[in-house]
Amino acid sequence: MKKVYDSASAALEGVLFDGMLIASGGFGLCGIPELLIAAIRDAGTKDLTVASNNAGVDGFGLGQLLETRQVRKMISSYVGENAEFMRQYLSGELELEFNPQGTLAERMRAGGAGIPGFYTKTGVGTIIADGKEHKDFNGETYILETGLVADLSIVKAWKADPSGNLVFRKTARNFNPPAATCGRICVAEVEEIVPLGALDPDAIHLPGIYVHRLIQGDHEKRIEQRTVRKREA
Amino acid sequence: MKKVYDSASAALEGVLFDGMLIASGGFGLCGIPELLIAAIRDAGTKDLTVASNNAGVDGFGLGQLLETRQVRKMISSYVGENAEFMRQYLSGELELEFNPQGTLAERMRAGGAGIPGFYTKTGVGTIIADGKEHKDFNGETYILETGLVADLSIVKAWKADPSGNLVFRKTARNFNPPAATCGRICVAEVEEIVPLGALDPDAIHLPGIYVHRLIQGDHEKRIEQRTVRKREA
Amino acid sequence: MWDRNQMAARAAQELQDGWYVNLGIGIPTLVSNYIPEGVNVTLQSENGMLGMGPFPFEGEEDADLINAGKQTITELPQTSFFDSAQSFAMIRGGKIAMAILGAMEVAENGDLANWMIPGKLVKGMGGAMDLVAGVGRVVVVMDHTNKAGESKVLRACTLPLTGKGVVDRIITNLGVLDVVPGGLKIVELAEGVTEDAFRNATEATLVD
Amino acid sequence: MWDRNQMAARAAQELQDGWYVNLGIGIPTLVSNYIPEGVNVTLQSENGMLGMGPFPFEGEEDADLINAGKQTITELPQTSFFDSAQSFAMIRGGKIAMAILGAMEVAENGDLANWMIPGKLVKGMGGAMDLVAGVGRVVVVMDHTNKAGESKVLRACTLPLTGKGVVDRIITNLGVLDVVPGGLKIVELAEGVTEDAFRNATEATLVD
Repeated sequence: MKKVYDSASAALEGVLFDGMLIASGGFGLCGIPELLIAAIRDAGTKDLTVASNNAGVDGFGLGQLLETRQVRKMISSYVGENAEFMRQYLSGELELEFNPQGTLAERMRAGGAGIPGFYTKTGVGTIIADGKEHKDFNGETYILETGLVADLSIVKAWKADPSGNLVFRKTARNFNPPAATCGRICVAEVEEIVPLGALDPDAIHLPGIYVHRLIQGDHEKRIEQRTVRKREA
Repeated sequence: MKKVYDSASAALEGVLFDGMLIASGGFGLCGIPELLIAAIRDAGTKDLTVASNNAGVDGFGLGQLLETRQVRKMISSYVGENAEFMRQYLSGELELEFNPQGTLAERMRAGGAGIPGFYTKTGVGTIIADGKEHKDFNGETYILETGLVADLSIVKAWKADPSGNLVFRKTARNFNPPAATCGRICVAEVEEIVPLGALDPDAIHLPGIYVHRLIQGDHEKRIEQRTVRKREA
Repeated sequence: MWDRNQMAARAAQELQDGWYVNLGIGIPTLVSNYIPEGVNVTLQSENGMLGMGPFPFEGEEDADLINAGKQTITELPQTSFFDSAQSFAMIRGGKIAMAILGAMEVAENGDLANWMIPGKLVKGMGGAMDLVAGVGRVVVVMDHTNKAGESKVLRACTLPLTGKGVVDRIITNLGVLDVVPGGLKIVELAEGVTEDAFRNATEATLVD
Repeated sequence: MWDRNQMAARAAQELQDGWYVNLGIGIPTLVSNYIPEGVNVTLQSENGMLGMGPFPFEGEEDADLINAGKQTITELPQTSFFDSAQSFAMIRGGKIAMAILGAMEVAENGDLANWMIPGKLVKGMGGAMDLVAGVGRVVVVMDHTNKAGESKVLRACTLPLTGKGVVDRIITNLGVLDVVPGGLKIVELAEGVTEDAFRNATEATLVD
């Protein structure tokens, strides 16, 4: 059972189909599976539903799949950085399901953990609660949110070993672990595949059981808001 | 806000009260907060409910609190190693709530994560499901389990920094992170407190936000089942 | 009247030693510049970090190290990183003592609206709904009135809510208000603001 | 008739290359000694480990490195450690392809009882209920009859259940059975066991 593939396209062979649900890791442009997104664009898979905290920016990240109109619906918490997204949404071409950020992360985690539903206080009394079951626990009201199971997860990590164990770097971890767990198939892209045994078994962020296919590649890692301070004289 | 205390007794000062619910980390005798358990024995706090996967062995770990009859009720998945436990239970002196191991771990995680209830397939059709709400998702039946919030969590880690960031070692991690998160107060005991900055921020298993008080001490780390193989000649 | 920095400085007075705090985008971000001497707070960034440091020096930006506003930042000796599910587990679980957030509207019952203008602005709530539902204390920092001079401190919010009855304290350019039974209570007036001016700029019911 | 090791060897034939598998206490633990050449399986230990290695050499035991049976074990190059919530997240989430477990009773509808004898044995279910509810395939390995010679392969379980309709295949000292619509189907007889003897030792309905 070899998990390592030669390219993003090869790693996606046989797992893409029109109308599928894809869960993607990343926060803004940080820790996004940029190689796999580009390969999905090249594959031309259509009518996608994509669960991802953000929708990339114009021309980069998931913005690439919006430009080509491959996305029918986004499940996201924040899409403010993408003008093309806004245009398609306001014109009715694109469907959008807003999930609070923590609810989205927990829905992915729950989907991967065999939990079909959980109660949360997040969104009670807001339009997010409309149509959802309400239930009281200890005198407080909560709403039922459902686990999210995707046909495919695409994630980006820093390092992997050939068994699929993943290590992330700093805040590029973000949605990648929960997204990885919720896919029936999970494909990961990493900056470096290290030999088996090179990762500290106590410091593996995502065990290889969650990762079915793996590629190594160069990443642009674009910075969205470059903010700096001046050195004191 | 100093988190480091001089002794287990000092770290527990003001947080113990009769009838309280304590969540404890550990699996068997592996990764148990042995110093804090001994300090609770010495404090004599009574009528405890203890949520812990196991109940220690006679005379060690939570077995110490059973001997002194400080425990009124255990919430556990497996108590097979403790003869005194069995005696007290069968004679009706001790109450016992069996939770499936994964349900117990998830109840602690949920309690710490502000999730008052979640659905699981575990236990459907068994006595564990008796009296619990049943609900269908996608044609399958699940039962509602509740998040567990403890008055106090006691956990054992390998290393800590003074801000309470914890690192565990091998399978001694087990229930310690979920138990730590579900306590209103969490006290941790570790083998070594290292200087701030000495832990890799990408390799911290439990962020210090969960840990309110901290002690360092010597641990017996008793082995329950010493199994070995012969060296080939 | 307070300017942005004075509002941030006033909000910083809300911080207590040992607290874990989440600061929203905009004025709340400035709060970290005014943390009082001797008060040690740890800043959480909901994209997966505790112990957020200042912006990096030029040339030291790291694409893998950003805050929830997608700005490049730095780490501190006590920093820890974790995933988004864990990040919101601690938010939802009440481990964060306080969130300081911006707002479009606040109502006298503590309702907060800060994420959407129907038909116009559809950026999304990000982590704001989770924060206001989960943290121990919610402090709002915003201008008292909008550009048209209309009060943003209202009897009832007109925009879709971020949370219902979640706000504890409001800090505006005119002063400080607490959400109390029956309405809002004036805690403090900004320098040079009369109570009359404050009341005139406030639509919400003020109680003593 | 198969002995314990032959049952374990037969159970090992169930393993497929690339699978993640959980082995229960007792005979299932022995299965790891018989994994076929060229079949690469990763063993999960539900106390928080993937990639379980063999017992340590004497003197190399580590109190921090045990399996779910509390036995000292070793790690392998691909080993990862995680906490109990994560461990059961992967079990409950269906990431484990197969569990091989012991049993007190199995019924023709796939019901499994292996955790409790009311009034007598109250050790607890440990992770067994989670495993049978969550993993892809459940294989039971047990003696076909109890010490009194009574069948443990029943029309209906008499003991409290571990899971309802969860067993896929049963491997006993007499042979192999599959749970199919209407009852159990004989897959294989152990060496020297006649079909008559097998049927006599089986209370459950056997179908073709």
